[in-house]
Amino acid sequence: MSIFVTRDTRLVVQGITGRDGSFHAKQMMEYGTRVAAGVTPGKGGQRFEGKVPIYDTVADAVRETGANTSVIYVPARFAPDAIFEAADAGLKLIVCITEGVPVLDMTRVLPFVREKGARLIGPNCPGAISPGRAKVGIIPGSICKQGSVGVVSRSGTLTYEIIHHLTHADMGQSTCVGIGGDPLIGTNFIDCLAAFEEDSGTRAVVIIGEIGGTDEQDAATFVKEKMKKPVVGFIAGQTAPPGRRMGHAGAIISGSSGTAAEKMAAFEAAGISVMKRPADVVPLLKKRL
Amino acid sequence: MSIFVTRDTRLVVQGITGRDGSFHAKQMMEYGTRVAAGVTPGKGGQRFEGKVPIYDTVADAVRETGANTSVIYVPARFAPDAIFEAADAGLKLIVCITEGVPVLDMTRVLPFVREKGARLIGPNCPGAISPGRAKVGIIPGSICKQGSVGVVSRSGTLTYEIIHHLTHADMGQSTCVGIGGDPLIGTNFIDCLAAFEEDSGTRAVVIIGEIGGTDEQDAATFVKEKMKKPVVGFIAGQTAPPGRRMGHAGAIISGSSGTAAEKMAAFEAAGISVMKRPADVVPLLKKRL
Amino acid sequence: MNLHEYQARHILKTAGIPVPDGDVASSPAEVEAIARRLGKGVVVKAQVHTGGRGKAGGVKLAKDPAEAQSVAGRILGMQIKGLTVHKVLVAPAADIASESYAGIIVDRSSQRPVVMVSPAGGVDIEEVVAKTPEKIFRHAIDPRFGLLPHQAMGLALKLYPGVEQARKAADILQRLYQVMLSTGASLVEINPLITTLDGGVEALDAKIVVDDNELDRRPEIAALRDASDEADSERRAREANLTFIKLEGDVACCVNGAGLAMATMDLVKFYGGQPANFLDIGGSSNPQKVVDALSIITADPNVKSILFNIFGGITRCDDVANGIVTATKQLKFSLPIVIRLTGTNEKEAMEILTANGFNAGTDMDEAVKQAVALAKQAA
Amino acid sequence: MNLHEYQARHILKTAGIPVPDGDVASSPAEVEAIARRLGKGVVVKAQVHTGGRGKAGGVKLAKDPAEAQSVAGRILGMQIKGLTVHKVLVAPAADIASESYAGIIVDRSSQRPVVMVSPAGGVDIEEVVAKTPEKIFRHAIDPRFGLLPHQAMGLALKLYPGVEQARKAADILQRLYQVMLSTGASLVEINPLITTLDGGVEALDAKIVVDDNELDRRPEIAALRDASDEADSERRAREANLTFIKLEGDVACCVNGAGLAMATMDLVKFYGGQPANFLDIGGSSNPQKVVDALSIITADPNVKSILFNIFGGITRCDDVANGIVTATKQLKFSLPIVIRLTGTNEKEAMEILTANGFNAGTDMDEAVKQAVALAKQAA
Repeated sequence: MSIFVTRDTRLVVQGITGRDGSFHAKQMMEYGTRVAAGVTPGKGGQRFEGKVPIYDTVADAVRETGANTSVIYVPARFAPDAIFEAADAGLKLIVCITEGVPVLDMTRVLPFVREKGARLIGPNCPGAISPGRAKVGIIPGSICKQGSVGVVSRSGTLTYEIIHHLTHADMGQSTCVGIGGDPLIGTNFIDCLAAFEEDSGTRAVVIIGEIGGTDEQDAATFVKEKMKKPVVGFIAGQTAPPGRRMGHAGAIISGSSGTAAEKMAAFEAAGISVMKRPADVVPLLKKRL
Repeated sequence: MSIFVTRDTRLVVQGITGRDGSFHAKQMMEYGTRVAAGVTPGKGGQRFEGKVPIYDTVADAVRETGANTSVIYVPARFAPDAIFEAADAGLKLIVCITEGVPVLDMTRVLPFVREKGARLIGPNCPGAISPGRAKVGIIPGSICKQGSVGVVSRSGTLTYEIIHHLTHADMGQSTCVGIGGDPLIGTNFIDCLAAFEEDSGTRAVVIIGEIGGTDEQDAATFVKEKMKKPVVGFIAGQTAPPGRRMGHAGAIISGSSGTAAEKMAAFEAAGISVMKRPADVVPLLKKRL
Repeated sequence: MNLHEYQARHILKTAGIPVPDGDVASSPAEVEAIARRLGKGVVVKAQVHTGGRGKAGGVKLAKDPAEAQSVAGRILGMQIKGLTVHKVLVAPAADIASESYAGIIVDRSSQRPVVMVSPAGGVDIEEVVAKTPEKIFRHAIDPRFGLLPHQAMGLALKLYPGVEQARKAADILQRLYQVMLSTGASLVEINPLITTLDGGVEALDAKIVVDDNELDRRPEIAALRDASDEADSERRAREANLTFIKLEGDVACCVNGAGLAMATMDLVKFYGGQPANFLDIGGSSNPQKVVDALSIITADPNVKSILFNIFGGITRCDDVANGIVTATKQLKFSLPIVIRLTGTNEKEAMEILTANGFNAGTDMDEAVKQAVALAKQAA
Repeated sequence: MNLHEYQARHILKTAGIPVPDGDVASSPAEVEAIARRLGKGVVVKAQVHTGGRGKAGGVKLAKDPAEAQSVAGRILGMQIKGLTVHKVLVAPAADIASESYAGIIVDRSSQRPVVMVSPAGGVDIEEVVAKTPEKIFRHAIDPRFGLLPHQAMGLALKLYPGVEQARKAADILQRLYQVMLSTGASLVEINPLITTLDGGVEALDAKIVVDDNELDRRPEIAALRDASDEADSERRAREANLTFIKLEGDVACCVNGAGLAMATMDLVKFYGGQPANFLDIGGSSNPQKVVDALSIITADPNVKSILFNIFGGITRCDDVANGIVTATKQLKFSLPIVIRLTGTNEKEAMEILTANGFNAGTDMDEAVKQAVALAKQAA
């Protein structure tokens, strides 16, 4: 009925007493997510909002509460170790919201996470939401609606824009996943597409890419070769100049590679319906369903 | 009919143009081992003894000759990288004769070797010989005889002493393996015992241990729980003082642990017949066969 | 962040990589002094963050100190691709026997640092990749184990068949990886890596691109930033923690989120306009950010209309509205503003804007169309 | 190789670990000067490579420089477990709030460096392991990733519930691992790791054992060896590249290979004798090694007979035979020698020995029995 984030999600919030962590922990609780524990070293024994127990370490939190998922809101300089810690504690899903993690740190974090058999979403991502079930991250619950469209994106607010169109057209979502805008991320398009293809609650998928790298091209190949469900796509950055980093660390056209044009062509060739503008998502999806 | 080293062994000798490497390469060739290639950076294209092609890298040697096993005779400061290189080149058996490899280097080498799916024997070991088939390392072929006794040892010349007794009593060997005297080694007693237990050519096993660590105790547990074949054992170092490194880096009694007495007791308790002196190997084995 | 050649050279040298002698100067007199100290023919190289210096006349040989001085007089102050040359590197003219390439980048697909070497050095490596890919040799470094000696040697032997030079190159590659780690670089590059007539292997030119995310924890690297080499607007944006890139159009875009900012630019183009910039005001909703953003945008004389596109999530729409009100009072510009706001605290934002005489909508397409039309009217 | 406390302290301090002030001295006058500089009560600690210094009277408090001088006069030159005290460490008497233990060893079973911490510090850690194992906390470091911050913090929180002190201890643990890597140590230990009355966390005593195999590539560490702290025979053996350990018996053993050397000692005991030493002449067969070995053995007045036990593999028996002949001519001792040789070039060896008036056999048991009997005759 959804991917990654489900009714069984039992969440530990790393950095729960920080500015962002506390704000979003509350939002997630209000949305109905089971926030089992928080972690802030030195605040072990306290409770967040009088309810959620806080621990000094993720290992303590997992042992005491049986949490299975972590979401990370700690500052960038602590984020790599927060991911290491979550994986070390045996959590199988780790969502890192934090922006600004050095890419060389990620070259060490990613193999560690994989060896531990965990899935990392992010860093520098808005997280995931399965509307009506649970949300892990910062995607506003109010713009979503339960349904059967899967959404996967490298972006944050652009994703909200597209979800917004879907919800207004009464096309609810099974799960929306923001995989993050960094060049090195734990979960890529293909991981999500494969999960959506498997998920009985998903009937169609929206993929939102941008300039930089070749993940969209790889995703197109996957769609062509492995997917039966209809896919609609968008690429941001048609007007981006080459060689400049467009906000996201990963959004940079290197030489002639990574352009929006080549990605849109790859989508078209793979049978993905390509939006010209975000608003196109609704008519294109209707055509494919 | 033998373990690790067989008629199918196709050997690459790392450091074939060095003093030790060239001497033992000749010995191995004379014994009938298929020495497929040698490696010495900068001597690629030459031939050893006019026969064996030399390559600059192990990868070249493997690609060109299909070698499946490596033996390492390079100086200690190059030995860790030689092991890395052999594992990187896809060799599945790596025998490191070199003595004096720092133990911290081994903490990095060992996981690398395992990830590559390779087996390392040593370092600081005499290698292995399957009499009548092939020898990889430095155990003198002349003292061995083909037969059905498996020998595994942490020592060098002490092993020769015991093989010598066996051969004189007409008790030939399936394979003799010297696993090395260092505290961190690639292949331990249990690996060899398990292989001997599986090997149809081995009827009984001789295990030669020494003071330091708890490998002998672990081996005893393995013999008790997993082995059907008879095992005869020896422990060197009954008269060794605690806290002193007896030649081998691994042969040191720490506090009250790692003594010969506790190891001999563990052997006895596991049903391993314990020799009082090397010469006892023959009568004890006869009793068990 | 790009380092200058002279900065990268210094880092490589400190890391034990052989680099020819040389020094940086910002006046012809300094250049003359350096050339005299070097005591032979020199090369004078413009230090600017752009390729194609040679073609632009920014790299010149000089046979003696006097010529070096006069050459420097022509290079210093010249414009290369819109950037003014403030500094030059003065180095001995090298006795080059061969030119190779050696670089390490963080590769997205393998998710590892990848070493690339090529015997075809001294030219644009992307061209080599495109035209003669068989001349490129790669190794993806496993960061858990580092660049192992035999791996470096395997690559080095692709450059130099002779084992002595290969050993030197292998050593350079290992040190280059250490430079990458110690500077927090996403790219380190030696191009050309030369052999000298007496058999040495040296880094003749060096490039280091530092991951911006590393700068917080590496103040010594951050201190190498050359602000004179940045467009003024981009420097101000960076200092205000905004992500801003100037473009050539006339519709200024002020958006929260990088993806939405790009999509907004694209939609401007879609409706027949030209975006004047990329601008991401980020996730937090400090009204001051809006003031800074408008101040930077309105300094661009090309701008004819201003478009706000805000999808409130973490960003609160009312904060943005307050920022707009404050900024327009402070800055006193007369450009038309089109505002699109939706999401968190949308209602409060609309009230603030209406009370202050602004119109605002909730539809992105409508807002973009309007901003494009306004820019066209003004042109 | 063991480092002295004062050497280990210096290394820790250089690595950024807080270590109390203090200095090393080899005369009471120096001690007085250091105590005066420190300006308060001091502790004077004998620098010898053995445990139990305190019980032996090698660690003393002094309330002022004069007392420090007089205390040092008693400690310097004293014998602790057979070792003469040549140096003392003078450090301020610490204001100790608590004592913990922190150490890292290379662990054989996990094949990794294992960090061990215990709130029960200041005592022999092996005793804590044996008696109150629940007070020991361990973490096996994955050397591919290092000691990660949260792992260090997890251990530190076992020592100090307060997060401030835990952060300091975690930092110390991470630096301690760096010390292990940079010195090539097989053991690094802080015992006690103290908290001070003002909340600091400091290394009061430090121990570093360097892996002998690291010394070749770390000359700066090898230079820290204190030869005055070695038995003379063992120093000579080390310089001659022999592995020699002096024991209390009277049958000297000269063997090739460590395992066979131990088995030979054991067999001496088995036949009722007592081995005088462990001696491995190693794999190569340089006759000079035999000369050096005999020279060291015969310097021990306890020795009553000499037993050679050689199994020729790489070692050639004829080389050993030549060594024996040369040595007995050079050294002119009158101790009986029993020789057992077999393996590579056994026949040639027998000929050499016979020609020079020696008897030799090929059976280990026979040789050992004979050597034991000869020692008993001489006693």
